[in-house]
Amino acid sequence: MITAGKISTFLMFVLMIVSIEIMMSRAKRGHLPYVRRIAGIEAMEEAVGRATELGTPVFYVPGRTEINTAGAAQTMAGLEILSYVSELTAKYGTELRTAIAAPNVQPVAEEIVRQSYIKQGKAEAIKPEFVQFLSNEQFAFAAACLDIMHRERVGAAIMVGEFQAETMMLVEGAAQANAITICGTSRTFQIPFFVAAADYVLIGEEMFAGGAYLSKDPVKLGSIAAQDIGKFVGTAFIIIGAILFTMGNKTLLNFIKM
Amino acid sequence: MRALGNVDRRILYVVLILAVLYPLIRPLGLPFRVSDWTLNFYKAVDKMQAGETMLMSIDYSVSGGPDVHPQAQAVFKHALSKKVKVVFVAFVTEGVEFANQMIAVAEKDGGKYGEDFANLGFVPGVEVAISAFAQDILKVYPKDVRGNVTADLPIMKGIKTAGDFKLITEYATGIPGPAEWIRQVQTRYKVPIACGVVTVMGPQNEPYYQSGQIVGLLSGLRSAAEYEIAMKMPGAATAAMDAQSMGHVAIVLFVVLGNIAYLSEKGKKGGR
Amino acid sequence: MTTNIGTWIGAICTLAMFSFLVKENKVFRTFQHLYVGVAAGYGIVFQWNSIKNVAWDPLTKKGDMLWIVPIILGLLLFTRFIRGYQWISRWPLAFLMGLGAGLSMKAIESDFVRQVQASLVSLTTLDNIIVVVGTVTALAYFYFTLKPSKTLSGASMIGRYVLMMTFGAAFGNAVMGRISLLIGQMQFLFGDWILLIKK
Amino acid sequence: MRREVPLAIAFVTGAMILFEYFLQPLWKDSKIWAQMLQNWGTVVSGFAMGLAAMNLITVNLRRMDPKRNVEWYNPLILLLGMAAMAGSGVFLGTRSAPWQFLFKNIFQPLGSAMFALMIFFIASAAQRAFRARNLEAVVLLVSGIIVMLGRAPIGELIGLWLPAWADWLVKVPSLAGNRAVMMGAALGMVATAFRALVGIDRAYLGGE
Repeated sequence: MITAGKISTFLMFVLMIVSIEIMMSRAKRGHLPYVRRIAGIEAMEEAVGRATELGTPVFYVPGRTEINTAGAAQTMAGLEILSYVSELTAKYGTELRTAIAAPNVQPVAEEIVRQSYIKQGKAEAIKPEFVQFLSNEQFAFAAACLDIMHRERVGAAIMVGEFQAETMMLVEGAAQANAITICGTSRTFQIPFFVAAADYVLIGEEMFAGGAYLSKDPVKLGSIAAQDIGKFVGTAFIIIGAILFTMGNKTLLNFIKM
Repeated sequence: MRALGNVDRRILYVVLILAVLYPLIRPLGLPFRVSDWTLNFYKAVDKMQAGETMLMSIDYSVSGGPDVHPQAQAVFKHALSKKVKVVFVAFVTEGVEFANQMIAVAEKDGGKYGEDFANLGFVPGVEVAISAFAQDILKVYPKDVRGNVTADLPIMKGIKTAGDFKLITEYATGIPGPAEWIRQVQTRYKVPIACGVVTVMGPQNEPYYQSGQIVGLLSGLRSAAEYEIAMKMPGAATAAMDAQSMGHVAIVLFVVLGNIAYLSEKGKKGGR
Repeated sequence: MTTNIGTWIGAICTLAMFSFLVKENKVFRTFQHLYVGVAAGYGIVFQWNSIKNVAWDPLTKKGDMLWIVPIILGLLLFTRFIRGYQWISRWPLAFLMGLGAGLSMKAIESDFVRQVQASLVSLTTLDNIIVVVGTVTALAYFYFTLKPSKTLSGASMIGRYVLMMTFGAAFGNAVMGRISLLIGQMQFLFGDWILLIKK
Repeated sequence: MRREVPLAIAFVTGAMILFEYFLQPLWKDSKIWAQMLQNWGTVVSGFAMGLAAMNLITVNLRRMDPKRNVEWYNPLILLLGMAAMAGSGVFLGTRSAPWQFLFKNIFQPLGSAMFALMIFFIASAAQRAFRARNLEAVVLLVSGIIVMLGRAPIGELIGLWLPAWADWLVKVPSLAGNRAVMMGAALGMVATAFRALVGIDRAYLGGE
């Protein structure tokens, strides 16, 4: 019934979905999970505040990946955080420059920013510059970002999503423009650049927790708790499985291979 | 000391450029060693028999080309020397041109298009396209880049799905890359896949290498140079290695100087 | 110096981009705008061809009627400019989002289950023990909803060191790749253009 | 209607992809459908390029006002470049001389030049940010330096232990670290994607 070789994956998938459902309905009933501090997330307000004080725009990039591909979840996480950041810029009347690389993210991001401004009663303040498509070509995008960051002297640069080789150019370029930087991605080989050069970093899973954390929405917070269940199961499998394997027992390994 | 920490970044840039340029003009001839990532890639190609067919998927962009193209060149050269047939495809637009360039060189050396190698071209759709390609090559590529009917090419005889290749090699600067090929091809067809990637992607793909999902891994220009050494045909990549060394030394120097300045500054503050 | 026009234009483009290093300047800005424009044109052409080859030709030439669905969905994106009908433009977006969400979830196999599988190794070598302990402790760093305890804090602290080692190594490794790109560019400028490097 | 239809579309599409992935034996044709949906996605995304281009044009027309922008000619150059590339590609084809000229002499060299700039950003970040602030930073720094020296041929001259350490760092601790990041992120992706599929995250759908 289940595709061969995917039985264990399917079970894990079902476990995740069930955990998410359970934890979300628990949260709805008022059992809010404790969520630890995520420094990069808490710095969002500080960053927007700084740009506001300086009278400069906030620069935002929700990654470079299209919403119909396997990297979409990272874009979605970036967009979730954009929703929060744009509410802040609406509230404080700060300029916003969202740089878009994936054509099909453009309408989504526009809609998100529009909603934030409507929510803050600032619909009339929206400008086309708030969400700009720059280029879907990697380095044309990077060059255009450098140009905006320097020309408009952005005070804060927030980049959360899937990035590729351009990361270092974006984050160091922002630092050279004297912007405060908050960056997050799950692409393992880009994280080091953010870690080295950004003021605050969201490492891997932190970026996915970030949107839920910021929204303070109990339902979303519940799904973070489910992620922890998943990690716990993974950890248990690794520890028990490795010990069994060392003793010559391959039960768990064979199970996972199913 | 403080000056060391706040040195104008433009001075760093000039130092870096000179460090790289000097050995390019006057090579130093530093020796280096071949890693097992490269060696296993080399072996995977080397154990192929004359007449067997290998796929080369050229999925790197122009901008990342200098880091990956030399790998593809080295592997292609190796395949030709072993009389292994090579089919090129691309899931990144620019890949087509890179394949054409390599083929043009091989044709000059007497290779026959359509028999020894062929370039099927580019299809859009990234991962989706790879998946479709793996299932039915002729449907995704009814014609090659030169307008020939793919099914009529002698090299395509007996090749219908990705499973019909003896070895698949993938060269990438981003997406698609090893992850996409593993997901769409390796998990369904049990063909060995070997990958060449830009240096940054090397460590990230180590887990796939460890778990055996890819049989060999080339990472950046260094791997291309190693491959040239493994083939005993040193080329341009080998020559660039000296420049590489000097560039690394320059950057390490920047880090060290920055830290000396930082620590002495901190020491002074602590003393007060 | 070479007399090849293409090489000259290429060299000028390269120098214009490199001028950013000295200072963000007028020449860089102009070339950057040119680049973005040309890249946008390039994107338009490729998307155009992709629509034409993938959907339009099979629809009109082979009569594969189903291709009309994505074409209509695609056109619906433009309803966002028609007052009162903006909401329709959410249909194609929802479709794309659904695809992306579905495809993203597949990560649970390659990036989770297969990684667990690869971690089931014999704990008889130091390296294997380090890999297993490192993975588990680094995972501990990512717990968000567990109340801090001694075990968790200890594990996550070790995990942070493992992560820092990982990032440091990846950074070092990246330097190598990026220098090769600079080497490529230097070979172009000083080899192809002013012919200083012998080939 | 306005909210339910898109939610239903998203859910059915995502569910179809997952059904094919996990339960294909239950319905053989699901493979064809899943594949087709993905192809449709490519086509629909193609149309999105139109929207993106419209935004690019709007923003740059606004910037072309000489009274507000002294460098009004830059957006003009952008639009001309776009028109030239798109026009030659659509009307003359990608094999035509004008397209090839723009591609080989402008698009390619600018791309390579930008990418080659990267190392300078790395150099300046290394000097600025790689500071031994605390023990974690020291670990990052030391592991970075070992790999930087060990991976270049020069490392072997300093001592064979250096490349060996570099290899070890890349193969052992990095394997663990990368694996943990990947595993955590995979769970985050599932949760995020799930929330989008069932309509908990629907900012993209707008309000009412």
